[in-house]
Amino acid sequence: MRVKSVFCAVLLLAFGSSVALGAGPMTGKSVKVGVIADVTGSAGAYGNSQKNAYELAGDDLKAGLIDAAGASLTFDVQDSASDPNQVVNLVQKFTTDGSALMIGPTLSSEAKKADPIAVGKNLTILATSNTAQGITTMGSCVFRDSLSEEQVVPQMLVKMEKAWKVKTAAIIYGDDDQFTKTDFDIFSASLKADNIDVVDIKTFHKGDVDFKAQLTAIGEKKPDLLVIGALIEEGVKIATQAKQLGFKGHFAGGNGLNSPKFIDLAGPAGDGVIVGAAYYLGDTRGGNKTFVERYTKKFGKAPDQFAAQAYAAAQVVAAAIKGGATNSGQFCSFFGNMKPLMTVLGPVSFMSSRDVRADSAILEVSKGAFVPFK
Amino acid sequence: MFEFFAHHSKLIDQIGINALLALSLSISLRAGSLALAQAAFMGIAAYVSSIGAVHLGWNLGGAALAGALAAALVAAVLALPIGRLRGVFLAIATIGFGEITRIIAINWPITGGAEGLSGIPNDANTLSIYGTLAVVGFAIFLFGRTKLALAVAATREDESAARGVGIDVAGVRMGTLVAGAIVAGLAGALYAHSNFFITPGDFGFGRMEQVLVMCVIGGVTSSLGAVLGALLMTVLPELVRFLHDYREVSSGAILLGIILFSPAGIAGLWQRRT
Amino acid sequence: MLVQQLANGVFLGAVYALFAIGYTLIFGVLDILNLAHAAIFMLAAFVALSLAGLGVPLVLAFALALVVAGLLGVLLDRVAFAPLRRRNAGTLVPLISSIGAAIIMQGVARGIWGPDEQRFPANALSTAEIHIGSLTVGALDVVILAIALVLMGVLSYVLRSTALGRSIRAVAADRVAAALLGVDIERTIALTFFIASALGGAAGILIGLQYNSVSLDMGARIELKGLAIIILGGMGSVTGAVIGAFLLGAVETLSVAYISSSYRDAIAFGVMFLILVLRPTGLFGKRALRAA
Amino acid sequence: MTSLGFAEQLVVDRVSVRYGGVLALDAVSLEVPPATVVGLIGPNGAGKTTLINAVTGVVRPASGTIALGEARLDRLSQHRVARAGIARTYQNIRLFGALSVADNVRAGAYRRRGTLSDDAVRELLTRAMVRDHELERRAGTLPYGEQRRLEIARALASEPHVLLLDEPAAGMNPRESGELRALIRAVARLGTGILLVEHDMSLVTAVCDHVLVLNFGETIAQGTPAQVARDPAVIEAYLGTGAADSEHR
Repeated sequence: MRVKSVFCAVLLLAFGSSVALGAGPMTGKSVKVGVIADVTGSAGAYGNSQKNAYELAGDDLKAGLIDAAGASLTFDVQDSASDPNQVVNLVQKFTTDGSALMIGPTLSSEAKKADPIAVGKNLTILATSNTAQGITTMGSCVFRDSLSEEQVVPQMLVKMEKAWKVKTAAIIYGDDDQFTKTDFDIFSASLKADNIDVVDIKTFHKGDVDFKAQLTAIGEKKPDLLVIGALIEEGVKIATQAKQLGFKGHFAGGNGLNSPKFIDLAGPAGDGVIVGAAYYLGDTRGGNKTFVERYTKKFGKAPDQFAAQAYAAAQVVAAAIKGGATNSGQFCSFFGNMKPLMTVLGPVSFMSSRDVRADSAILEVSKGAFVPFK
Repeated sequence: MFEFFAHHSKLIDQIGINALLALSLSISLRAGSLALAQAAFMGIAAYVSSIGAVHLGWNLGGAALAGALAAALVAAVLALPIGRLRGVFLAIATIGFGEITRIIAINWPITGGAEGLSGIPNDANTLSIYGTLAVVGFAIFLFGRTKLALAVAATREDESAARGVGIDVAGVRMGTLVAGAIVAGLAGALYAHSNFFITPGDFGFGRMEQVLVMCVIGGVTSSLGAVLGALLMTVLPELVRFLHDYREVSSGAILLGIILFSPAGIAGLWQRRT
Repeated sequence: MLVQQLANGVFLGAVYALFAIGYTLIFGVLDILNLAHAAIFMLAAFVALSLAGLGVPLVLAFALALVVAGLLGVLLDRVAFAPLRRRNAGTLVPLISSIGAAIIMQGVARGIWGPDEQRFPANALSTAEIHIGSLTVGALDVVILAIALVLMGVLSYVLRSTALGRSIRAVAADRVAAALLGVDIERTIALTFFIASALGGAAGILIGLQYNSVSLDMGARIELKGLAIIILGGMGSVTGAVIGAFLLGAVETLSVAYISSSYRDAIAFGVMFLILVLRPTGLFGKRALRAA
Repeated sequence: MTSLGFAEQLVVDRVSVRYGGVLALDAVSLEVPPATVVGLIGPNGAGKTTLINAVTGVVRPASGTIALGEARLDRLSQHRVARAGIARTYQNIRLFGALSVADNVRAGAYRRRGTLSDDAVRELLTRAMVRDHELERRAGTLPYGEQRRLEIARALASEPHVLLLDEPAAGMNPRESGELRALIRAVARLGTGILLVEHDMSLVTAVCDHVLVLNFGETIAQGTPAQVARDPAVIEAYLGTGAADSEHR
């Protein structure tokens, strides 16, 4: 009997609290944005940057650095623990608790499970880190401020080819992760379009630390360029180990490597790596200088691209409120018609496909910093 | 009540699917085989049912049955080489099988690889999930009254003595593996059909670990326990959400606390008190 | 290229071996799979990293972190395993309590060190390379291989030739009989946990140094491979674990080089599966520790 | 219950068993006719357990045949031998410890059609002289002597043609041993053939119709208990230096 009552109590606790939260309708100029981020679990490093960015955005709203026209704008950041089930539960929470907008989730694979639920409930979505194909096509109010690799990689390759006369390339990428697999697809298509001969393709799995077997095999083929389709954890080790094994070619990577962390972790081995990205830490537009300073002060480290894209989302949301949007439908139409807005990512607007129109940053790691690649 | 349901229907569905998974594992644990391939069986069925639904237009019922059948076939083939393995050796071999399955799913074009398979009709609802759970639960209840259930229990207790009374131990072990695979397969098909999208990562070792925890927390061989274990472990992360930064630590502590307080799981607690 | 790839396999194997011997030692003595081993592995690397960050010399930081890892192992046993042992809870239940303990440790580590991957101070490590013909190896790799081999040697000496080793083997063989012979069971188990966890911690630190990376999930990603290794070798066999580790290192590198990097892990697990099917108790079986 | 005339005869004909290079059983023959108790004795390592293992399908004979009536057993797997009608008890008790007393008996009846009623279970317990009839008690919690008798009840539940008893008196006190004697005779009287492996010579002498003596895997003597007891080869084997120690693998 005691067990039964414990169970009832457990259930009440589980559901009771959120039901109570979900009851209140919106009043006046008060906007709550539901944010889903993988603060813990395997994608914790990215979700944490996002969470930090919204915390800072909260401070900056109070400090008047972000202008939401005096409305009370809150970001309800919830951790989905890198578990798709929790992501789905959170979307359902945000469709029923009066959230005017949903931001997130962190990973594209989570978005593909979560977004249709929000779309079904007419909740507008702003994704900040989903770069896979087929995200914004899930619904007519699904937007993203994350630049897709397709928008960056071709120009980057053209620049590299001009600078170095690249003839041959090899690709190493993670084949069990949506992000890195997408990197591979885009890079191989662009290389083909540029008539660069792909001499070897090797794969790795998320979490690998030793890439010497792949790199030894690639080294035999002596490609001019090694394309790294990886996130920083693996990307750093690939660059380091390739140099250790005496690889003499150039390195190129996508969005995944664009983090100050890459430089911290790679040290001198990172030098010379070219990264096609959506954010440049040294950018001075859109309050980025202040953002970088305040972020670094608050969290003891510089913001990465995940943080910047999240912070830019906060700027976009504030602009929308300033433009009169307080509910999901108004956010959707505001985003659709938004004039280029200056953010930490530079000027941002949305195309008719609801993908972002923004500057790409082609960066080179040089003497321990990201600098624009000439 | 209606509002409660509307706000938490996804969580309620997840509980049902997880309950099926925990039940499926408890079926093979009943025969004493620590075969940890549930996540792989789930994945096989999820892909078969989804590919059938996406490319061939199968409806949920047909897709789920085809998925469960595919999982059962794979289980029957798997049962042959692992027949001599016991205990942790069996556990690791089946975990290895799960990893191999996942890697094949990553590399096989028809699954969409790491980029996942999208466009799966979202036609599994709470009714179909709990209906399946009820049918499976009733089937297990009926089975429990047959002589075969005794053969399964005897196999768990002492294989040699079980052979000595005429029980086909290899057959029992294969049978429970296949039956478990069918149930895991149904769960996999329902999972796919209630999530729009699947990737191989949904069916990896992490999932297997979750199912094992649910089953042991519930009480290993008790059906009711397995269902309660699934309920508890699915609700727990949402339950401690208010703890924010301490959520992970407290989830671990609660799990540890339960298992130390009642090593026989929730079912053991039940039996002790009543 | 084959020589280079074999060298790659050896260095990879050395690291696997260090992780696996602690794992297999606990299994050999207690018949339980300790899934929190990977968490201690990770925690030790972070502790060493923090100490090095405070300016403690690397050698000293390494030694201190080993002690911390060992003590964590003892604490783990007291909290998560000892209560179950007293109640004869079998082998499956401790597996779950170790999962619970691992989640707690993971959360604590996240709280202390944050979610990001970290590295040792830049000047702490040598990046020198050694060239032998066409073969390139890092000096650090060689040092790590040497440390790994020394630690394995010390362990096998302790097990074979000391009073503690005899106690451990006696408890592994038959706990009741060992108690009758006057072996202090709980003390022996505590020491086993200390040694196994310190070894796991050593593996964490060395991997952290070798790949210059310490992260929250560094344990999770080696856990399954560690399991594969101790099974290959025959659970409870320290020699078997070492051989299994080098075998896995070789299978992985060679399958990347000559078959397919995409199927590397499938091939590795396939080899393990086949060995188990052919030899259901692994290459060396459990008796190896007991007879060692 | 099995009645006289329906039981089949067990015939072991020149069976040899090898373990690696060692000849553990060398062309041993024996017969267990219905309603007969055959004793199998010999020093440790003589091959008694090997013979039981060969009959029950645990090991495969290198040569020779084993048959129950018309049916060959020597190519069957263990559970098929059991289904053919060979039941056994074990030297070290092997009950289904976590299952109830009733379930242990019911499991014994696995080869028969249907399941046993509670009454049928009680009747078997009574026949096997199990005192405690608490059907739902966990078998593993019974006292030692009760466990031995429950094991016999489980074996009887299958209505076997032949019952193999592997040292059933081990660990029993004289009173229990006396009851066991009566039990064995009673079972045999109803038609079941019994092969009894036993060290307790008084029990063997009291219940066996025929005794076979093994040493080093060979039959060294057979006949009535009285004949065997006088046989010089048997006396030599038991008192001499021949006690090997490689039995029970």
